[in-house]
Amino acid sequence: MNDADPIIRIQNISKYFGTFLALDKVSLEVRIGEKVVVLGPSGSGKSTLLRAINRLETIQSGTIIVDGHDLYAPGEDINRIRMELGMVFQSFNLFRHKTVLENLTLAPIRLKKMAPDQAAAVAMALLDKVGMADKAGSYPVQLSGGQQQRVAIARALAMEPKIMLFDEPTSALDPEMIGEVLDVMVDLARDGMTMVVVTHEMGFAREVADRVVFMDAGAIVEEAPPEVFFDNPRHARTRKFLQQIL
Amino acid sequence: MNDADPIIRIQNISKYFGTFLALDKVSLEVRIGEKVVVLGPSGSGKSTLLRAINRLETIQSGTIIVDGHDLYAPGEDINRIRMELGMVFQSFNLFRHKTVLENLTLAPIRLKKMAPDQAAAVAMALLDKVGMADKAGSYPVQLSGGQQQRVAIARALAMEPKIMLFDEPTSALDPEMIGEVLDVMVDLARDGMTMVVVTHEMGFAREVADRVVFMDAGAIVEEAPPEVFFDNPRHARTRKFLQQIL
Amino acid sequence: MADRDTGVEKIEIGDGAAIPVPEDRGLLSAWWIALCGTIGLLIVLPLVKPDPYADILRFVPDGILVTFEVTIASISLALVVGLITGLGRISSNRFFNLLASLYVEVVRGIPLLVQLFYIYFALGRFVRVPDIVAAVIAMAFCYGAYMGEVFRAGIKSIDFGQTEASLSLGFNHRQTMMYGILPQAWRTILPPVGNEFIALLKDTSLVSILAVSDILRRGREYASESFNYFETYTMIALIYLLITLVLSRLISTMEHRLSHYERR
Amino acid sequence: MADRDTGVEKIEIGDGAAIPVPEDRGLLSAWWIALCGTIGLLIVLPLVKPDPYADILRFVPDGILVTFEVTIASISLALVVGLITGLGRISSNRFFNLLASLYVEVVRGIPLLVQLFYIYFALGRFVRVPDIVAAVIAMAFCYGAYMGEVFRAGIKSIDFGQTEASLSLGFNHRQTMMYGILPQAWRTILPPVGNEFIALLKDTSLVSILAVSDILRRGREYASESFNYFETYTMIALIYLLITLVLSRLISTMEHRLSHYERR
Amino acid sequence: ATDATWPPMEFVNARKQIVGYSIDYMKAAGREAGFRPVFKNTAWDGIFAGLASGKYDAICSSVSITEKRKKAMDFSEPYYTVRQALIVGRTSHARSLADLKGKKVGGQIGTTGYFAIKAAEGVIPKSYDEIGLAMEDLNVGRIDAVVCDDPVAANYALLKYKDTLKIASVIKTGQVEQYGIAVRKGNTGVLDLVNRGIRAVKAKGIDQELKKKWIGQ
Ligand SMILES: Nc1ncnc2c1ncn2[C@@H]1O[C@H](COP(=O)(O)OP(=O)(O)OP(=O)(O)O)[C@@H](O)[C@H]1O
Ligand SMILES: Nc1ncnc2c1ncn2[C@@H]1O[C@H](COP(=O)(O)OP(=O)(O)OP(=O)(O)O)[C@@H](O)[C@H]1O
Ligand SMILES: [Mg+2]
Ligand SMILES: [Mg+2]
Repeated sequence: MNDADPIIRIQNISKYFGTFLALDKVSLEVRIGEKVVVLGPSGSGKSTLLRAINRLETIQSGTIIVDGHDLYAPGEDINRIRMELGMVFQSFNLFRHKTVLENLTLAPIRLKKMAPDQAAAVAMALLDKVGMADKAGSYPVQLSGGQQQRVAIARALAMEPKIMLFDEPTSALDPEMIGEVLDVMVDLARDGMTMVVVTHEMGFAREVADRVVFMDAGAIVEEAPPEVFFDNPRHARTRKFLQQIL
Repeated sequence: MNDADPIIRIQNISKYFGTFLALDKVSLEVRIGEKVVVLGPSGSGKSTLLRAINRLETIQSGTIIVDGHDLYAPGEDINRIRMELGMVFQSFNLFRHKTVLENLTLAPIRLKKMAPDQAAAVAMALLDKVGMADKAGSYPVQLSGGQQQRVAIARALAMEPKIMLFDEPTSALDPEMIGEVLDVMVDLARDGMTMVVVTHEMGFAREVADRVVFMDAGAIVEEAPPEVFFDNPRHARTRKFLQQIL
Repeated sequence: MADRDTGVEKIEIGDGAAIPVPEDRGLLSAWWIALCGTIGLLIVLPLVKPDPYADILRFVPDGILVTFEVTIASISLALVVGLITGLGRISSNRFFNLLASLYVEVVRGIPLLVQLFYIYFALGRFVRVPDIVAAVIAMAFCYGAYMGEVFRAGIKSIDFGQTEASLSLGFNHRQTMMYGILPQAWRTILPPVGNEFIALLKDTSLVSILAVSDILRRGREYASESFNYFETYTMIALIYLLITLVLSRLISTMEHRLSHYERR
Repeated sequence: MADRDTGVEKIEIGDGAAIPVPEDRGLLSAWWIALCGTIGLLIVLPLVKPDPYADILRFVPDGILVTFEVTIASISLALVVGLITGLGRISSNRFFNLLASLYVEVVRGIPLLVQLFYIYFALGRFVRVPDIVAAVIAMAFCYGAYMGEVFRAGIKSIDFGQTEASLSLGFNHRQTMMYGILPQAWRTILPPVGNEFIALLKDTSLVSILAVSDILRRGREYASESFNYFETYTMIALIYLLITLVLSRLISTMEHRLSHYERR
Repeated sequence: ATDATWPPMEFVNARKQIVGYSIDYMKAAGREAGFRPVFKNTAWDGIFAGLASGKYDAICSSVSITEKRKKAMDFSEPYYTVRQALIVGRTSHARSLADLKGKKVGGQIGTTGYFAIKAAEGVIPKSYDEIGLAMEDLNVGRIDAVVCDDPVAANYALLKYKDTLKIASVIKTGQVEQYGIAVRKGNTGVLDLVNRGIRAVKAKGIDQELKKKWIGQ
């Protein structure tokens, strides 16, 4: 597999919530090291698409292949695949009963059988990277939203995933905290991580994205590099969206 | 007692909440038919003063005489005095388990031993006056805030009080409903009712008030007819307040 | 129920039967299955094996009546005691407040069975009452404390503005409670009262120990004579189950009816 | 506890002793008075009137031990049963879900005393277990249903985001429950578990009917020989009261400790 | 008052009537002495407390006359002589309480049978609310023996549980144990009436007929 091979290959997937069609024959490929930003109005299916990639939502038709593993193949261990996919949520979802350090070491110790002090060393290095080393002993409630999100990113990285998925990581934050989280994400992008990011931060999209994907009503309407997408969108729907948002 | 006699005579009253001085030697007289509007910043003691008039708050010193009855004289029946004082609250406080009509008839039937159909007739007339006759059978939750407040005014009037007390009757309302309540209050004022009104509606104060009372930090700072008060306030504190609010 | 302010969602499990609601589908189908199963067994067992099952069914009915009598008398008395206690617990009069709190604390700390024995024998010393009356008094004394907490919570759940509005119209405190607060509190109070009713019905089985001829007593009498312990207790359990299942459903229906004025 | 969505504040009164909290001052002073009064009476009565009060105090202590044994064994077993039931009640597997719901519904519908008799005699038919074991099994069977609802509510009170985060890290469902959800749910669960513990302790008095020599049985034996009914039950009630008062305080302290990670 | 869980002396029959030897005996005594007893089912546990508090005038419930009880209440002339019987499982080799050291033996709470168990050295006593519960426990093997009045023992061991239980022996307690009607201390009015009835019943030999009817002797 060379760098140009897609590490995520989504083909024709559809997802219904009851009778409501949330994803309508969506196909998308993401190559190693690529950064894809997903945009779209509320309810367009962005989160559903992202969550389908690690099977937090099950799809009704189509295939998803991550790093060579078919998510729905019998015999595939979804938990192994999920270890390769780090996920960051809008609401942080840190374990409230664990300290910051424990949040980072829990999965490596339990799932990778890493020795506790090795896990702690890795964790401290990651916390340092996101600027949270001094809060290693704190509990999540003692942190601001921005701090929690940085810890959440570090927690996902502690499992050494090949891909990182972000679902509106900054929308639950007060404006003054958005920057600190975006900085961490930009650093991560520079380090060459494969990233799929749902966000409304257009600045981030312009700066970091290799490709912008625009969704509406459960379908991908337009896919383009950010320069093209923002300055020269092809579809009327895209133009309307950009007008509203900018 | 002629028309110029004070029907409310408040002399030197003080009120503490614990160690906090909420009313500081306040004196105020209100004559029959007079409309007094009480203004002042939040926490200045306006509500406390109003509530002291019907002893919903007990005072620690001073005297309050309403229609010749000393509120704190032994042997005085506070419930009789309260019947002469209609009160309208910011949060309407209609009886949730009674229909609009029942809200109006409950007190007359139980307290004045009025015959139920007579009470209903009186109530319907009042509901008609506040424009709520068609909702006589509804329950409070089925009404908008403005409608509830109009019913609350009618409920107070059903006891045929000599004085009406209003504590910010429109501050809990959406802007489009404020007008309908103020209209009812203006009508009431035209009918010659004695009224003490705490409000932030300057238009109403200008139009209806015979006298404006300005409170700050538990004391009455300035008392004047609205023309003087608004256009030519004497105290610095009053001017500052008017600047902020207008 | 002490008002705890720990910022955590609070779980309290009443000890009545689970009252099925449409939202909890698992429980609802369980309710139906339990009901059908109970009725089915109550019909099939006596048909298949009339001796002893049909015999037992013939033996216990007057016990059901006694159980209901004791339950209804006890809950009525407990409601009165509970109302007074609840008012005492929210009273600003320190003496009444403490008295009510003490009553609640003591009654909750002693097992019902011990209270039953105690009141039965202690009462017997001073006044001469039939045992069924002693049993009712004991049950009401115990449940009154729980009802007191129910009333207290119910009354406190009503916005204070309702009290102020009522007072400002000229109602005194008693009238305010009676016309303004209690009719509304009733609605919040009904579910736990229903719960306590079922719990009390179940707890009346304890009076069988005082030789009051309720369902369980009748069963024990039958069993001690026929030695069909297993069969007898099967039928007794089914009868109780049928009663509580039906009652719990009735209560949930009633609850729905009572809230008519909150519907838009 | 069924999740009712009626928009009304919900009142549920547990049947343990009232657990005093600093916020409820009436109850707190009542707690102190009750405690001091109980200890005082337990000391003064035997001193003033050694026969029978001191005699009674000498007679019952092994009963206290039995009561505690039964309580602790029952609650431990009930916690296990409750956890399984709770997981069943939230399971998406329809069969387990229904089974758990049915268990809860049936157990809650039958009086504990009837269940005790039933399980005691039914068990006796098939296996030969000591009566104290039969009693523990019966208590655990009954309380397991209540515990099941406690666990269910506790688990449901944990934000679903915690589950998703755990799954997305690669934990399977069992691990997610074990490392992520239960340790947090425990905190919400502890108060009602404490409540059930005290309720269970009080309900162990029922096993006295099955001839298990608990506090109450010991008292009844003493009374039936000495005819000092009134005095005996006074002491029994005081002993229970002392135990539940102390326990309820312990639990409220523990509850406070357990929530350390929610403090800023 | 009677604790009607003590067949064949007093129990509730299938028609919910309180019947039995003692009951018929009292009815006969009543006929002879001119009173009509009204029977009230009462738990044994509190039966004496109820008498003391005046809930009823007399106890007719196979009450053995003992010195201790005589201090608390008055007794009529004895109307039946009992012995305490030891019931064991069919296959048991125990012949007396002495053979049951370290074993559990059950009796009804507050009965002379239970007092006998407690008096026996080395035996673990277990007290039941009703004798039937003790018998059931013996039947399923939770306890090793039961001690109770011999007519009751006979009823259980020879009729109800004849396949599983047997009477091992009659326990010698050293004194003659007799049933009497208990009345409140000093209530001589009732006592005289009852005594008159009992004497008449004995004189006419009605007691022998009743024994045949209920106990089969
Ligand atoms: N669990 C669910 N059950 C039913 N409908 C759902 C569920 N989750 C999402 N939906 C619906 O699916 C559609 C797509 O949802 P999704 O969360 O993917 O949108 P989104 O693009 O992420 O929107 P937003 O920007 O608001 O997060 C929406 O209409 C939503 O209401
Ligand atoms: N029940 C109470 N207990 C303690 N302090 C109180 C209480 N009620 C009012 N206060 C305090 O008394 C002061 C005066 O309150 P009051 O409600 O009269 O102010 P106000 O002028 O009506 O203000 P607003 O415009 O906000 O209604 C405030 O500082 C308030 O915090
Ligand atoms: Mg989304
Ligand atoms: Mg105010």
